[in-house]
Amino acid sequence: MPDPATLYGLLGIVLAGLGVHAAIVQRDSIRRLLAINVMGVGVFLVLIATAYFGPDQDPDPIPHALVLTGIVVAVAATALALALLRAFERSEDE
Amino acid sequence: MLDALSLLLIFSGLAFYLAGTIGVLRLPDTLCRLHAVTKADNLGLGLLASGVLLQLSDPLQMLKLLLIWLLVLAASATGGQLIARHALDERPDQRAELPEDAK
Amino acid sequence: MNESMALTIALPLLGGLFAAAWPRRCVSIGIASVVLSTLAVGWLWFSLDAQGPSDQALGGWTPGLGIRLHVDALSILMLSMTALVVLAISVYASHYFTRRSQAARFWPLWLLMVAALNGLFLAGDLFNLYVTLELLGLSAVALTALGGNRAGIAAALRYLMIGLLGSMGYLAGVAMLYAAFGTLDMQQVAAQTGEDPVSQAALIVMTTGLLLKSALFPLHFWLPPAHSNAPAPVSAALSALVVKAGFYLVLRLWTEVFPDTISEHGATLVALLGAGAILWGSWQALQAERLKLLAAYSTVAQLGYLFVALALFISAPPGLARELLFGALVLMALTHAFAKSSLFLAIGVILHRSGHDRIAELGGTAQRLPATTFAIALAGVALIGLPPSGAFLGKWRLLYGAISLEQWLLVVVIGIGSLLAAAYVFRVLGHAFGRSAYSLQAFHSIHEEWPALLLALTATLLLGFGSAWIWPFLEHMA
Amino acid sequence: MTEMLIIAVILLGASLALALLGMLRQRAPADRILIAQLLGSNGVGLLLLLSLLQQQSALLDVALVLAVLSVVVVIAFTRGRKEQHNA
Amino acid sequence: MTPGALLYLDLLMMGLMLVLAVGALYARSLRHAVILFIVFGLVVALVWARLRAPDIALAEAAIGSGLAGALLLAALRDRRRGAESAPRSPAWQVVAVGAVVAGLVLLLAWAFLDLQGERANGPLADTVRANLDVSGVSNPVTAVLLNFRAYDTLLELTVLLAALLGVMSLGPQRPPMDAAEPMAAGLIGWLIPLLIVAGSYLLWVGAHAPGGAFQAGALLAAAAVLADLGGRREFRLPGQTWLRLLAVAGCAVFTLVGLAALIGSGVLLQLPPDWAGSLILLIELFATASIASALFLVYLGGHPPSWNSREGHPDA
Repeated sequence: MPDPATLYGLLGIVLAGLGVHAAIVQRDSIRRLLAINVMGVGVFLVLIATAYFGPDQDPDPIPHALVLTGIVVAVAATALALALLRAFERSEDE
Repeated sequence: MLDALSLLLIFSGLAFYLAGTIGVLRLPDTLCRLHAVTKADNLGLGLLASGVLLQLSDPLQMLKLLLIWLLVLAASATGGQLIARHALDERPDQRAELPEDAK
Repeated sequence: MNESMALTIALPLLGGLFAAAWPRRCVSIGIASVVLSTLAVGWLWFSLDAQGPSDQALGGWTPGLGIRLHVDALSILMLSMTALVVLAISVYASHYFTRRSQAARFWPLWLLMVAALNGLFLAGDLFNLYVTLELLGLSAVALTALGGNRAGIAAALRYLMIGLLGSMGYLAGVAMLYAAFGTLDMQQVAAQTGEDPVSQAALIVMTTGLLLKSALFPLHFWLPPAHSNAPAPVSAALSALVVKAGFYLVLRLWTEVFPDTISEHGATLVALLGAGAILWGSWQALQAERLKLLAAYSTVAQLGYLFVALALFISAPPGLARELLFGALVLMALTHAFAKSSLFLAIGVILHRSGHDRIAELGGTAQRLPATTFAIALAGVALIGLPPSGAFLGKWRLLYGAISLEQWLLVVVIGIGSLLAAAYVFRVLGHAFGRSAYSLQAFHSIHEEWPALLLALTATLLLGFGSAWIWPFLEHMA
Repeated sequence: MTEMLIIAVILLGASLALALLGMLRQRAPADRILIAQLLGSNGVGLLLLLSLLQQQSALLDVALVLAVLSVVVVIAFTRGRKEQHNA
Repeated sequence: MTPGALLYLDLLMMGLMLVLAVGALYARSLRHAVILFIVFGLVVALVWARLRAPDIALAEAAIGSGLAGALLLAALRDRRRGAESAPRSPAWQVVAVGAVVAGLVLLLAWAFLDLQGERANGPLADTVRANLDVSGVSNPVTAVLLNFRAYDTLLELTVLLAALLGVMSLGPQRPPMDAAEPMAAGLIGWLIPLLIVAGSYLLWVGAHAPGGAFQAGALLAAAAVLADLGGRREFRLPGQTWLRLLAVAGCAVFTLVGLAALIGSGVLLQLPPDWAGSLILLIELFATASIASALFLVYLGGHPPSWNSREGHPDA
């Protein structure tokens, strides 16, 4: 029976790949941003999967802390990107 | 005995959840689906939560569980209304099928 | 020792916070914290000289559990380079952003960026590097967009997306390494990497991400618009320092974390890409119609030299050639930082005084702005790699290494690149010394012109003559 | 008990997945918004069962936050559309 | 018992994540893509809970799905109808990029599978547990975030601040919305206090159970965002200048505590074990306020209208 950590880790890698692909292929900025965020979730999933040792063992807290940091950084970057996009679209009107 | 009762509650909750899902899959238009989801899921969650409640010992956690249920109940009632209105804004043709006072 | 290491990061950080909280005083807060953090770097240099390379475990926790800062010859050289370039740009910027609202936007972000650079050069922990990379990237992007013009905002947006993609790639590698080795400390990871699949996969994704961030051809496409549309002081820092951060990380990873993983093929690939960067960047610089774009493409080419040197260094067998190549690499990186920041600041002066930076219409600049034109000429000497600049010695050693490794293709490319560089520099100077239709008065402004001139002098004279003393320092510390 | 809980969790997960996939076939935006509502109620149920199964009372907090946030998302959705109509 | 049977739940969740991710990335309509992304975030939160990571489940629901969703929806609202959308790349590019990325995915997957046999069984997890009683808190994730790897967390707060400074330098914020219709306003009216209570609870509980400054800050920010969605931006909030100062204060207090430790012990951020608990509480209090105000200001998307608006490029 496959280990859930392995399965989720592989899924994380696939999600990261999907994100990279869409980030390159899509031209719209919001779509690219979604892609980068999905890629981030993929990487986080790899980390959390490695921290998981089964249903009745405590997980490794360090990857959890790293992912928490990563989530905040990702939302900060998303906010900055959206503000840039808004400034860009506003400059179109002028 | 307690376990059995709690399982009974949990599984009857599940039945409502499943009924809601079938409703989502089979019902023809947005408003009906909305109805199915909110009603069935609220009952489902209520039963399931009481099943889980029987397994808890900490009163604080029980309170939390109650709060969660009330929250979902109230939220889905109002939220459902918001979505319904939204659906009507999207597709005014459905408005004609409503009874007069709901317009 | 410990104090100075922490202070080089904490002082600009605290300065940035104060500048953000107290916009009315942001210029004096900014200058004060830049000066103080330069002093901290100086202090760190002296204690390093006395004690040799050393570590600090932050919070007092053993590395692995906690985060380690690490300082050695390479990092202190990078820190000093950053401190001096930042000092010069800061003096320039204090007179560039004249409106209070502009200054209030510039200084906090600028100081946070300096803190990120210092943190990056001192980091000894793979995940901490990710956070500093993001801090550096986000503050650099925000600074790029400060000009408020449409092209600058578009360039900043693209710069941000590319940067995020790059750092996510890097983080994916870090995740793999943690999964395999259970630690994030660079030394502890380095002790376990080898030719196993995880090390190889991590090396590939981390390097690709960082190459994207450091704009190695053909991943450079985002750099020219960003560097040529930012305000002058920001352009100077982006070209001189921020792209170097990516290069520095590749250097650290290849030489220290993955010494047994990196293969001949990988090094060859990077050398070829570097060669492509030299040719393409120089050619585009020659074609450019605006000075800022020229400077930006010149950065693409100069990064090519750095990566060629790095690739040769990796594939060289231990011995004289290898040591020479490492020295070449460091010296070229330092010289480029000073020369390119000088060039961008000088272009900023021209833009400010004549309202445009079209190369074909530079006539009369030499009469009107003699000091600035002199700075451009000196920076040009360093970019071409003529004596007595630091780059001359760097390139000479690079050529020596390439010849002794029998990499004839690279020898030819380096030659062509230098000729192209000479062509684009003399094209600019030719126009600048040309006559103007109307009479002009010479203009001098200490604050505006001197930072560029001092940086250019550092690149050509100080690093040229001082390099004799950098080699033993590098060896002594290694 | 544990076996039955596992079966319950799987059934609830299946119900959630089926409903989500069913919603995805629908074109109307309101149906997509309904997904958030659905995740609120089904996700909360799933978290409650998981908290028993994994003996993690913290999952109750997660359930609470998920319940609140799914309402916030519904409000953000519906408010967003109104604005566009007025514009 | 058969924990292995949970595998079916895992497969369901994984399939769901894949479908939602593909939908969010490639849906025809941008609006659908954004909605699917938000739903994806909610499902991811469930997966974190399944993988015994409740701290992250909380953060994902609040930040990754909730606030990021609010940001994205606001960005969609800014776009005029039909202003979408740059064309997608030509088919050959889609395939070529797909092939390269598939290669990378296979490489990583191969490496990941290769290490599963000899996966390091969390050697650091034991070290964390061994040092937990001198860290000042008993929730291991909080201990890592605010003591063992506090430097990362300090820089992370700074990243958020840098993004905020960038956002504020880019132009004026969005105009406030019209007041919400009575029903929505009623809902918002009782959700806000609930969010505030839940946020405070998570901050308080974070020392010994999942929760902490980030989750608490995100919930408080969500309360402010809700007020804004209801058309009441200034709803009993301190003024925006104060909010900005609060956003700075989190980093500042953190840095100052770190520097005080440097003066006391010669090591940056070395918290004395006796004091660690209270110092962490102090840092967390300010960090919560800081995160909440930074996230809210970032959501508003610019500087307040009272500020001097755009000024020209000094180069020009």
